[in-house]
Amino acid sequence: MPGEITGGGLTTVDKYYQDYGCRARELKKQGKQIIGYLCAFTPVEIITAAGFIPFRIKGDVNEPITKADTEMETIVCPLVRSCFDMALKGKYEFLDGLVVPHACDSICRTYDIWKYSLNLPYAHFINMPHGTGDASLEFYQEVLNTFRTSLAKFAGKEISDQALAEAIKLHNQNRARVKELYQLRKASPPLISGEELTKVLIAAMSLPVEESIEMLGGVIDEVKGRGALFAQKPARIMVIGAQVDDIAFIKLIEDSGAWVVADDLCPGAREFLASVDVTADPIAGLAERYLRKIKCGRTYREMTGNYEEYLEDRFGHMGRMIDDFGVDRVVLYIYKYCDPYGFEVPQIKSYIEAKGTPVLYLEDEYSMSTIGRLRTRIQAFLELLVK
Amino acid sequence: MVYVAGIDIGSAFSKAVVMAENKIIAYQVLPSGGNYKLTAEQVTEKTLTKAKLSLKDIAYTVAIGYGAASVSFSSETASDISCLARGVYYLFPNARTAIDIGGQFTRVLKLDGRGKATSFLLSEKCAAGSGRFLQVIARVLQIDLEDIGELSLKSKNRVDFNTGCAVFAESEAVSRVAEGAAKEDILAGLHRTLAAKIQTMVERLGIEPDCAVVGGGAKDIGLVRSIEAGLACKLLVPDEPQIVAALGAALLAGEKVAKGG
Amino acid sequence: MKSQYFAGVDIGSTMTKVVVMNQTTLASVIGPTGPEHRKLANRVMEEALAKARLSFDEITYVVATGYGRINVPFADKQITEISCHARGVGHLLPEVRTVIDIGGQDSKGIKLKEGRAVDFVMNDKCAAGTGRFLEVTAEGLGVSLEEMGRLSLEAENRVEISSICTVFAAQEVVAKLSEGVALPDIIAGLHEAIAIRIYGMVRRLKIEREVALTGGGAKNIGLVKALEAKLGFPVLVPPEPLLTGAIGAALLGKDIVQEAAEKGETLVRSERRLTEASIFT
Amino acid sequence: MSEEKKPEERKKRRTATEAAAKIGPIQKANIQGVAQAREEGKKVAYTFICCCYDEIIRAMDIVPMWTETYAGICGAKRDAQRFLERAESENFSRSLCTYALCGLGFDAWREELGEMPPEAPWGGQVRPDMMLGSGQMLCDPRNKWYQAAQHYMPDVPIYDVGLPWPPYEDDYDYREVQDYYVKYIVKELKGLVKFLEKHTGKKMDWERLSELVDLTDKTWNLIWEAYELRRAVPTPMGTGDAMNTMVPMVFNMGTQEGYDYYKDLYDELKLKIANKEGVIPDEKYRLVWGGGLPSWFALSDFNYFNSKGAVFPVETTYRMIEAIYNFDMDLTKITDPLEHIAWRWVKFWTYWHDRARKRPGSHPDVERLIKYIEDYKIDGIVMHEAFSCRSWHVGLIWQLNQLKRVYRDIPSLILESDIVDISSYNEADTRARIDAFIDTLEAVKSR
Ligand SMILES: Nc1ncnc2c1ncn2[C@@H]1O[C@H](COP(=O)(O)OP(=O)(O)O)[C@@H](O)[C@H]1O
Ligand SMILES: Nc1ncnc2c1ncn2[C@@H]1O[C@H](COP(=O)(O)OP(=O)(O)O)[C@@H](O)[C@H]1O
Ligand code: SF4
Ligand code: SF4
Ligand code: SF4
Repeated sequence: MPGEITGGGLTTVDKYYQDYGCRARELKKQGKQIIGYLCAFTPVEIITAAGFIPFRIKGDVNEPITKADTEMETIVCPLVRSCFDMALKGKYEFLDGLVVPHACDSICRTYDIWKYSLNLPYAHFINMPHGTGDASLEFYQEVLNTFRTSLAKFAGKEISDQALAEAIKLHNQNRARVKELYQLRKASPPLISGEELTKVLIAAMSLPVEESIEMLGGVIDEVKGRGALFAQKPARIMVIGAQVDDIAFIKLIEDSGAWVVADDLCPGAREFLASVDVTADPIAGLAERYLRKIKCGRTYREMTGNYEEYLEDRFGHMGRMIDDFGVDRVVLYIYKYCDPYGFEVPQIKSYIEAKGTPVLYLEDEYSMSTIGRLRTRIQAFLELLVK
Repeated sequence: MVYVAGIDIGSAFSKAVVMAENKIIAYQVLPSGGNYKLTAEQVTEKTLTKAKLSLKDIAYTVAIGYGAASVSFSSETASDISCLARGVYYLFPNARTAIDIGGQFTRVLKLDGRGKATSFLLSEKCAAGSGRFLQVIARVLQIDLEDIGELSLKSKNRVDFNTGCAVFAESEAVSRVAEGAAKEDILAGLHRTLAAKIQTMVERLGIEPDCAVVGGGAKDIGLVRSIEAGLACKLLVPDEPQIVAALGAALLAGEKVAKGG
Repeated sequence: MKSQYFAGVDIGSTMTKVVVMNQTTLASVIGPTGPEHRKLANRVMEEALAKARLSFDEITYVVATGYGRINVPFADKQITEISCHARGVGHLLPEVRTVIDIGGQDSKGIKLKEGRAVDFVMNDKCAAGTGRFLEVTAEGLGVSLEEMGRLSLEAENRVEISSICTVFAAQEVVAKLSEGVALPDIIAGLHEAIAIRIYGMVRRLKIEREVALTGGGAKNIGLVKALEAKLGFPVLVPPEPLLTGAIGAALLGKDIVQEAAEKGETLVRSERRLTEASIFT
Repeated sequence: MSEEKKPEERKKRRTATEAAAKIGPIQKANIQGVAQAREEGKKVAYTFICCCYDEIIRAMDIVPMWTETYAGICGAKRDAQRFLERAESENFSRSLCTYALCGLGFDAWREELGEMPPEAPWGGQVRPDMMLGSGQMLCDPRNKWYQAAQHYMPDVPIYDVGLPWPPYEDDYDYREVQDYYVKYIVKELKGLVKFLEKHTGKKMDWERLSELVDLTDKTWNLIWEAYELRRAVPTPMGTGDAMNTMVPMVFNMGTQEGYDYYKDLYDELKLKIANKEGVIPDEKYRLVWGGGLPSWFALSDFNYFNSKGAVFPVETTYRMIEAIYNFDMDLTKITDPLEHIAWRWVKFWTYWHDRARKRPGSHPDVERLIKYIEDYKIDGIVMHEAFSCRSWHVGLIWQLNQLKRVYRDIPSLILESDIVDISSYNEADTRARIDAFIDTLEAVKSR
């Protein structure tokens, strides 16, 4: 009985997914303070260590963007626009603060709009550098310390090294659970569907880390317990892209006769598979993870060696995942106006194709209205001749 | 008496208004058809006949609209926006916001309370955001443009469109009907799509009461209600919303004459 | 073994096409998908069967494709237009490496290898750049679709169409006509406008020769010429470009049956009963 | 494969100043000089404007190939479409920066042919020996573009300089963080020097660098003084011209020619003011170009504004300088050239912070607008939203909203098009908007 599993299994996930933010709303009523954030580059450990609950702001593909367009240009990543739209429409009225990292132009250029329009008690921009060299790392540590000081001021108390170490431990534990869940995708057919997994990860973004750990544990137990539930499908898909915060697209692929078994997405592998090293100064471990370990188009990786080696350094993790998870086709799914990924399309595509895996590149707009259009493309892609 | 005229050769309809001493003497609306020059002559002639005047009685004529340049007999051409502002002010002096739903664009204006626009926005160059969308759908549903508003109000079960393109929406509407959807439900879906676009424009400019809605699209009560629901405010609709810009042009002509132009 | 028959049903946004084949095409029917006909794919099928003098029970496998493929209750399988056009062209014109299909509601480019699709691009968002663009503007000009191609070849001084939107372009050309611009010059401008859009899209595929044009757009010689000018070389057009998808569908059905036979699998088939189809779920 | 035929060149636009008219030839020489220099064995680098490295590359005799300009020139010549389409067919989204797309399309084509694409404007964009990108808050294409270009030129190395600046925040002052920003930038610039030394086999002449840094300081001050002259009524120079006169400011910094150019401009403006010679004799409306890069193919829209009695004495776009002596620190005391460059950078980007802090709810960008409105006696604001560049074009609506909240309502117009992609532009439509805006200006003025 799923309902009886402590910490809740997929039923709980469903609840948190369907009514995104319902738990935060409850916690707020109990006097907790919630800090909203955008993007996987927000060092949530610092927020947790300060005694706040980090809450990832999500858009809504079902809701046409209206209010946001009155304050923000439409030449911005539609996901960011949708997130802002939901915030303006009062979906996240429980937030006490907002933290925005320097991720991409769409996020960076709209920070002021967010800050002034939502007018929350706290707002902070984490000016993360682009490079990954030693100078950049050092600078980034300073930037993190500025954030730490600023947030401590808002909290009215120091954020001690010990509290940080504690938070890091928790978030690592959370990531370890996600990794365990990913293992269940390796089976053929997978033990957990792409749709389910996406839901789990989205639900997790809305919870305090302790509760997320518990929920993930429940899901793992349930999935393991139910055993091989799914039928074989002819294709195993990996989705690569920036952000997917809704199941619609994943479901579309799975409804078209394939399993989604791997990803390089946010939330997803990109966000969860790297953990923070335990270092004497916890900030050092954090800086290392966010700047160097997470591989994302927003970060500029310096070239060492020749071009092939460089591509391997940038995209090798995708190639390895394709092998490890038995992926036979890749969908490259990118929103219009996304600069970090938009510029990488030819390189990612040719890198993966060179490995013998076909790639479907889709540019999308973050709206349910495009689903019908995408369906034909995905079906045709699945029908393509594979050597 | 000094007679002046305002002529608005729109993308969809042509309108002419003749005024004297700040009062409307006669007006006429005709579909624009293909030949703007000819339409301009026809609409003017019809109006003049109504007013029992001839062209030489008109002291000053201001032409505006898509085909303004085709009005060979005009004294000058002017900007649509400023004429709209004048026209709205004449009818509703208290209006501070005006929405004009025309055949090619939707325009939203901010008004200063003295007959001038202080800022404005125009819709994109896609028919799915303009009044033309209404015509397209009315035609395929074989309903008179005049009737779509009333009919859409009867909708109980709105049908939302799968496409954002006015052309594809046309075929979608047809198939929906073939599959048994009620025409009023399709119209209601159409109105929702258009109203959402218009609403965003209005909010972007910042709405201030009173808000008037003019242009041919304002004749569509279903659309007007849909916009009202979205904006949560009541809209002022003139008796003859389509001639407002032409009326403004005539007012401008009047000003010119008064200045001795 | 008794002879096997395959049917391909292509329910396009504009035209419904059906072919019945064994080794060769036995019968084909092209009918409008027009509003009242949309759900009548079964009628077109009936007509094709009658032509081929076959009963529905005798058809081994039915594949549906096209915009309305999803809801053809009597099909055994649904396959996208992309695979079907590729298969059809691979059969009809084996030397082709790139297909440009211009249909009523979408246009697409397909890359072929060994007679099958390996890559594709597609536009179905905005009517500009699809066959519908020409339909709408032709209607505005009062010219039949069939005449458009021929007329455009008479152009001496092609005009530029500035509106991208199909609806406004239709209006623009009417105005141009009334200004006295010659009809062929306008039509050539329309063909140029759509060719630019289609060429730009298909180029993403790294066009390789030979190139085939399929779909209704290929029936328009003006459009063919405009695209050839962009490509810089001549294209191939199947004898009846409208049928390409339906032929491909029938052939894919045949492939499926053959493969199943080789593997010794039994195929699941729908009940052989002709019922109405619908476009929307 | 046949390509779109080259459109005819448009006839020359009328400028108000001699200085602006001189820019065409200067720019042409800039671009054609690259090919020449390359033949002479000099090293060519792809470069971005506003990346702090002007003096450094000049001191190292690196020849800059300004890639944004090249795209801008293709745009101005109305010959960018074929390169944009090329990039699109390479699977780059049309929603990305069209400078980058134009450049990438050009590179892809040039590398495929092994020579310049047919009839490339002004001889073409020369294949570089290296590419100098940048990580900063200005835009992502600054590091993604060159990385993407390696797809076509895998052998060309990149150096990416980290150049952040302190954001404007409520919870701390930039002075609390500026030291570590400067420290970082200095390290990044040192890395750049090392990189250049490695790839040129030459050593940096630090003395020469110091001289060029001084020269740049002097040039900044001179430009500021020359531009401030435009406050005069009637204004002697408008934004249309400034879109030309900005060329040395962004492409020829750290050169004597750059300095001399502004000396001439200064003198010319002085003279015009003495003669009461304005862009137009009878100014009805003074406008600020309040944001956005211009549509390079439609600069004549500025002349259209002029024909309606409107002038632009000032713009925020391409005013990439402030008077050094107005900074809150004495820069002359910083003698290390790299440190000097770093401080100048940080001070430039934080220049308006203090003013903003004094007005609750304000923001540096808004403060700059307010100051210009007051100093230049401005009646209205015109902005341009270019769809493909988020950097300069997101936040315009918000700035206007904010301006209204903290200052006052002032007529504004946002034009929508692009910097390079002409298919987004419709002249009749744009001019109709301008007409209507002029009407609103009149309405407000006559109140
Ligand atoms: N009676 C009516 N009911 C509903 N809509 C109408 C009616 N008459 C005109 N319209 C709408 O108004 C539009 C034309 O408005 P109009 O202001 O005349 O535009 P334009 O000036 O561009 O010709 C048409 O596209 C149509 O959608
Ligand atoms: N005889 C013809 N001459 C020119 N164009 C034609 C002709 N017949 C059809 N077309 C064009 O073909 C399109 C329909 O093509 P088709 O491939 O059947 O599309 P779909 O599969 O979407 O129905 C129409 O939009 C029209 O432009
Ligand atoms: S999807 Fe791209 S543009 Fe959007 S937030 Fe993510 S990185 Fe930025
Ligand atoms: S989407 Fe449809 S209505 Fe919009 S521009 Fe394209 S053809 Fe016109
Ligand atoms: S600032 Fe804008 S136009 Fe310039 S390179 Fe960056 S994105 Fe492109």
